[in-house]
Amino acid sequence: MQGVSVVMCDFSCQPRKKVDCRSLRKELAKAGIQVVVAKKPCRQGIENLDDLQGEKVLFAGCPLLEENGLYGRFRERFSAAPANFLDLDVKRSILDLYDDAKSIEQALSRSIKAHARILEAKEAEATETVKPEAKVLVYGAGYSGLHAAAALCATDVSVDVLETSGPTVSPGCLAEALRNRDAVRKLRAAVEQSQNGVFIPHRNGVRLSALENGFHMRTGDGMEALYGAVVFAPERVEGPCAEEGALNLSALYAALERRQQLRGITAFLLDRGRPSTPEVVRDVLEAAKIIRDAHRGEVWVLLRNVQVSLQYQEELYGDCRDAGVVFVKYREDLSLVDDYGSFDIAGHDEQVHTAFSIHPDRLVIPQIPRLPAEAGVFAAALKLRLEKDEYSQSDSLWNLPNDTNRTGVFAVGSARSGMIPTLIRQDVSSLVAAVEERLDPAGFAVEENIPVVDADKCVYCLTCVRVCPFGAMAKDPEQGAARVIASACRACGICVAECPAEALEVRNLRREALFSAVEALAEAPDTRPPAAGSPAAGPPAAAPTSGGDS
Amino acid sequence: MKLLLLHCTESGQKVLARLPQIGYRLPSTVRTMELKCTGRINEELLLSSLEDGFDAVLVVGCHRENCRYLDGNLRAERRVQRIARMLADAGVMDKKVDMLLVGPDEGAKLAARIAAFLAPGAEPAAGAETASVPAQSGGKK
Amino acid sequence: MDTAKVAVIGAGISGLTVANALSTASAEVTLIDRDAHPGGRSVFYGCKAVDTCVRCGVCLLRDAMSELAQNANVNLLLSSSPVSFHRREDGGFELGMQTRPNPIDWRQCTSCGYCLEACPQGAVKQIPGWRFTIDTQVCDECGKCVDACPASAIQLHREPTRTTVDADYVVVASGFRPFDPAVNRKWGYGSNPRVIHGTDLEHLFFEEKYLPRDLIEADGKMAFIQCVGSRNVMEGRSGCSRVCCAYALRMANRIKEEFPELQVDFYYMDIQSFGRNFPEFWQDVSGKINLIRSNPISVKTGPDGRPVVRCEDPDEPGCRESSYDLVSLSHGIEPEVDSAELAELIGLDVNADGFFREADGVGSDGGVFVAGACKRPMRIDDSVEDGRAVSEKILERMREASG
Amino acid sequence: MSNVTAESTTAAGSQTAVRVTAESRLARLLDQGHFVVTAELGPPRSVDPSVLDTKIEYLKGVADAVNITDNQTAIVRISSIGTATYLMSRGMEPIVQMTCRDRNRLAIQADLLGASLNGVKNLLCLTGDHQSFGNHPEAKQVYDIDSLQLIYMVRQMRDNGIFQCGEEIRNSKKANVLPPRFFIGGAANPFAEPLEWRVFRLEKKINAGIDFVQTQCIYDMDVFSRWMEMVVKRGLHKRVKILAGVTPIRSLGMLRYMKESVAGVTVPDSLLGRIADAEVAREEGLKFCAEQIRQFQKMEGIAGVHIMAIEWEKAVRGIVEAAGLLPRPD
Amino acid sequence: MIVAEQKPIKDIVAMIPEASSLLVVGCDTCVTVCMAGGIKEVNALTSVLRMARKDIARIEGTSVERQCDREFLEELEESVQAADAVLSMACGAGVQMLSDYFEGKIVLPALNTLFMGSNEEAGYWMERCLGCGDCVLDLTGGICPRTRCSKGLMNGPCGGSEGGKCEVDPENLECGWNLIYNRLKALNRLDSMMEIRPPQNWSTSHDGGPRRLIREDVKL
Repeated sequence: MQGVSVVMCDFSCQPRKKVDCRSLRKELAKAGIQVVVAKKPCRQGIENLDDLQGEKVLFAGCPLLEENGLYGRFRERFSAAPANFLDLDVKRSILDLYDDAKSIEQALSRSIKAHARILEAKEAEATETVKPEAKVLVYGAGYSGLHAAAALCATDVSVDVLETSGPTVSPGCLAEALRNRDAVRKLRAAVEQSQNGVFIPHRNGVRLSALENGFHMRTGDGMEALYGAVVFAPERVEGPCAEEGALNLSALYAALERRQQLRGITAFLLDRGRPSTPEVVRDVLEAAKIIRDAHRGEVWVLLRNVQVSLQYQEELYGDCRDAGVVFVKYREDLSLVDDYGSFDIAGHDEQVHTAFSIHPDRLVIPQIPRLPAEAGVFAAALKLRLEKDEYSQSDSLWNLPNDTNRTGVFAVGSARSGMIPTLIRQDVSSLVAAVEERLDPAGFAVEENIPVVDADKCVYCLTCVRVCPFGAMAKDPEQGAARVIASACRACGICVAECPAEALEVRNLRREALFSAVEALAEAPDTRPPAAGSPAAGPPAAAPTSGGDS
Repeated sequence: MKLLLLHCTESGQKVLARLPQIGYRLPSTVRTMELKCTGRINEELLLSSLEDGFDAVLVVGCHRENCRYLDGNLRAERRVQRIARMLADAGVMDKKVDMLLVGPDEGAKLAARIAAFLAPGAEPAAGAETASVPAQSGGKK
Repeated sequence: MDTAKVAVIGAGISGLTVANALSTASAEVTLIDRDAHPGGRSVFYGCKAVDTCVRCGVCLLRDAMSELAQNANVNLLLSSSPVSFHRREDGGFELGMQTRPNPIDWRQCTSCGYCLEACPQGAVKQIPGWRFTIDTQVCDECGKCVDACPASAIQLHREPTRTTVDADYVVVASGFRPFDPAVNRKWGYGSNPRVIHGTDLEHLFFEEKYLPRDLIEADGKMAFIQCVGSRNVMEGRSGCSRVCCAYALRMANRIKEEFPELQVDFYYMDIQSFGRNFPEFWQDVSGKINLIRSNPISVKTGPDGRPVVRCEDPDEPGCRESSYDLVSLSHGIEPEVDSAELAELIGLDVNADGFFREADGVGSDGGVFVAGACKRPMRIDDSVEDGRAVSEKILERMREASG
Repeated sequence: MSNVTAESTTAAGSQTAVRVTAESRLARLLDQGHFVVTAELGPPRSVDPSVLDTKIEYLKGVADAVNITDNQTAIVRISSIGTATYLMSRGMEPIVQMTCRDRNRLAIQADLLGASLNGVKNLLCLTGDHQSFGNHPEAKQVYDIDSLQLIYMVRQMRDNGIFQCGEEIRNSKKANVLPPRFFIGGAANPFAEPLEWRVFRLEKKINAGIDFVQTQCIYDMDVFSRWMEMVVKRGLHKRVKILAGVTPIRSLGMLRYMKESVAGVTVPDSLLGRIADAEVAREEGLKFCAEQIRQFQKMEGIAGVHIMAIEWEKAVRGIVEAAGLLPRPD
Repeated sequence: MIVAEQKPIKDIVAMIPEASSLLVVGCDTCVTVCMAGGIKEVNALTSVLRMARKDIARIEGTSVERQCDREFLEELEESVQAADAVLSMACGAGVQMLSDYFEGKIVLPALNTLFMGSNEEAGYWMERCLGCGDCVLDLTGGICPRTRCSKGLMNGPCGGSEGGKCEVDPENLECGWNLIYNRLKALNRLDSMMEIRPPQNWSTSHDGGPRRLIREDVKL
């Protein structure tokens, strides 16, 4: 094993790895492996390793290094130097073998051989960066869309706002919109006044295609433009009530907007079927308060749960009660008799253990706010995944706060979650950060291990295009093969696994390399007699480290 | 009984790193191989590692809906199920593939599963939580 | 832009988020925490997923911590808290820090675990994704660990040190404190070992013990009591704590997975929706547990030592009592003990509940920002979002500063 | 000359239809303007005649003509034509149902010649249920032609004396053209989607050459009367005799099944409620059935009723009696 | 594209006779695209068989561009000759070509050939054409009644259409004629639906042995 050197942490601090380093080193020397012992490299760093020989360097240290980040620095140090630095799994596979110095030599040589192949397969070019397009497209000129546009314009990003039909505020912000009626207009003005904002009418649909450095848009009117990032900010709409004659929340607010007098009994009916969201409840409470105070109307709110988890919502709830709004918490479904547009509601109040029945002059049943069809089409054009209730952030914690399943596409406001004005503002500022990061003129780094397409093998079946969660695969008419949009790729390897023609490879982990690595692992001998293996699988409860309550 | 753990860089790697903390160490016959996402694992890889001499392959991935790559773990799960079925139908009894969905601190779950693998039939170690382990094996969908 | 200096007080999830975000934007960040480890409260919280992720967000923290570990230009200042705070002429700040170092120096520690094995008191704690610390409350200074440590990282007596931190911007992310049910005797917490609270439960799950098996039978009875220290003016918390319904229901769900036979009663006022998947999750869980809309009056200890929950009967007028093997109090969130002093020191407004008022860096206290659960009760994912938002605000200010 | 002949002549451009009316009793009664009653008879699954005899007893003197189903719901039974012959030997007039599922155009034409030879005069042309519903789901479906093509083909045979291929129906160059002569019927379903298309589909069948139509069983009178309005508006009732289909309700379960599982049958909730509230479901069912028939008699354009008492022929007499349609004219 | 699916592995294992060596041959065209017989599937099947049929000494896997073209089969000459039996992972056409080309070799099918269809989304294929040889799509708004209607009606829809679904499978089978109706309505061509379509000429369909196409202009 010439030309391989092993950097070995001196094992003084390695628990339960009672390895006699000297004997181990002898063994390795026999195998022609140069061993450099690093004195607590995890602490003193790597300066003492400059005399290191050989083009393959293997690190043998404890997993801690990975945790405290020094490992990453080792990596840099060695991938910078002509010497190649081996990957984490090497370290682990060696660690598995520490216990028996006898077998380490062959084991090492094996796994070195295997991983040497990986290294050979490693392609020369360093991770390239892509320079993004400068402009941003904001979908939706509603409350959150305009907020985002305004904020972006303020940071000297040039923004195109795609104007959509439909409402300008989603449930959750209705009260706010009612309070300062010209908020939207003001925001528009802000965008228009800043030199960076342009409004594009969304007519006859748009076509979007992903490019290396952003997106290409062509509107139905034949206008074309390039964007570095897309901000998805449609507003949600409430569907009409199934019950004829009942109002949905938006309709009620429209009435309030018209300054229509809402005397008599107004009843809000919530939590039928599925629990309502805090944002909707907020607007319900606000409306209830207004009707009670301004219109002197009688207000009943029928619900299973009062949603008070939002900031100051508890107070709002309190105000409503003080204002004389009647809250009825029901458990069994209420009976709702529809008598041609006027309703009889009867049920059992769970808290005061009394039956009740009302005949309201207007019944308000908030509906689940949904994404307008138009927005759905746009999302589809972007290969944007919409999950339950069309929230556009393909439901994963990892996408918080604004990322989506499409790199370079950001969801904001009501597009990604139920929102109230304060949250929208908060959301917008984190969005701006994300967009700027994306639009960094220095360019953004491309994933290291992106797949590469073997055009000869590719049968152009487009399976990869269909399975890629990030829309990072496209067809390439010139080549007659699939193409990787490197900037969108997150190097998960799903396409590689799915490709029926084996035309896709992970750049730095070729099929052969991977398989031979597995083979090497399989060949590596057991380090301890199997007998020792099974008791090791003892209950962790009995294990020393897990004791001690915290 | 040689067992190969194919695990991802997220939960899979984290849960392995946790094993020492709960006082469990991998039996000598267990090998681990890290991939960025279990979504990379396909029929070919599973089968070839069985052919290379592993008696069993256990794929360790993230919980459903917790995959960095959205559905890598689900795809892996499906493929593992498919191969398990194929092997069973083909009458290959001495080889096993299975998938385990774990969180970053479910070391005991992993330990129990490995124990169950290595000592088939034997009451898997690591306490009551393993009672639910068989139910949680790859195919619950 | 010349590298701006930022001091982040509190290395919890929001603090970490801010620190990571800013340092990637090449700011020079000092991350300060009173504990001997980063990660804050949620570092000992366990994953509550049952094959499918329930979005408790714990892994977000793990993620942030490993990012921090990779992060070269964050300077960690642990076991330290600010004692003085001055605004310099140039608009920057000067924080005087007092550091009460943990016996284990994290820079030296290689988390080999010998100390943990050596310690007879169980005072040594391992912090996931981090190193070991010694709980000085528990430690009786026998010194066994000192001998055991191969890295000579342990020194039982370390003198408190004072340092000053220069910063152009200060982020206060000092977090929250879980309400202590012991202050209100009606909950019977502390007097009865069978009465635990949510954080205890979290820790049990984190250690994969799931439930105290010596106390509870697989087919026994367990109760969750919601709104302990929330929505209760008597207990000084008028508002909803936002997190309890989430963690309690997730726990209940997880527990039912471990103990399908266990009877779980769930006392609540209102169930607060959390997140987009709430309806489905809610549907799923409410099938498994008994939901009792009633706010218990007291938790007494019965003759057999079991806790007895007394509550207004939701079905007919009057009260009823039922005894349980285990009662978990879903305690809420309240401001940290020292938040008042901190507010005093830095000059932050405090709202009725004692949380910091939003200070978004404008006006008199320009340059001071508030992030995370010290502002209002937040879930982990909320804190991440808030952290990101705050760091953007700071970046904005930096841009303005650099012109 | 009667409507039927008039219409079928215009449709067919030949005089032969006159004889059809002369031969078919059903056609004659319709022609004379009687409100006719037809009933459905499901042939038994074995060659035991006793079953058939009892069913015949139930229907004798009650139904003017009896539909003989053709492997209904794709379950093998005595063939329609075979049963029909037996019925005629017992002095009843059958309506042979002919589906396209099991026979190609050769078999169908051959069978029709045979039927005609044995004196069958009424034919109901259907597409036939999909084999997957029956007891031979693995059988190969034929559907060489569909119901409309069948109708057209039969009319071509009858009126122009030619086979589908165009050859004349005669034994030799010198022999006379002697085609089978059928009173051709078709089915109409006012309830299947797309609703607005259903009237046009009926018209299409009329153009293809049906003389009478029997509808899918009706529960939702509103939808049906709306359909009839459209039919009348387009004057279709003048070109074809419409027999409204009814199926007496035996039980609530059966009605539910109809609502949920039988495609193209709509059951209004009000009716479900009515049956549910009734003390004895089947009596309420019969009552409803009779009511329906009385309403049909009042409706414009309805020439008779078709009672599909599935495996419950016993009930027919009661219904007809309750509807005041007894005794039947001869 | 021709869509096929792998036979149940049980059947495959069972159908392979006593042999000392087996060659598995994939096809790089249709069956690769429908993920049934591409090189990936070949490798997977090969390794399963190696484990399942230890009695067979050698089991190799390979694939060719198109098994339905003799020219491509030439490449296989030695490898096939070296094997006692050949397992073809192509459509029916491929299997037959293989057994024609290598007479005297046992050639076995590993796939069930299903239909000519489209790839609706990843992992979902649908039949789109019957190959009846008498196309009427011009009259039906580009939706094939023979394929999409479960009874292949030419004058539909029949009475079994409810909610746009077919009674044969109300959950997930759309009524072809309902589709046609809507499409024609949208195209404003409903009148073409009023015409009575004459019985189909099935002679162009599969009748009397394999259908052949000969083009004089190409075939001299």
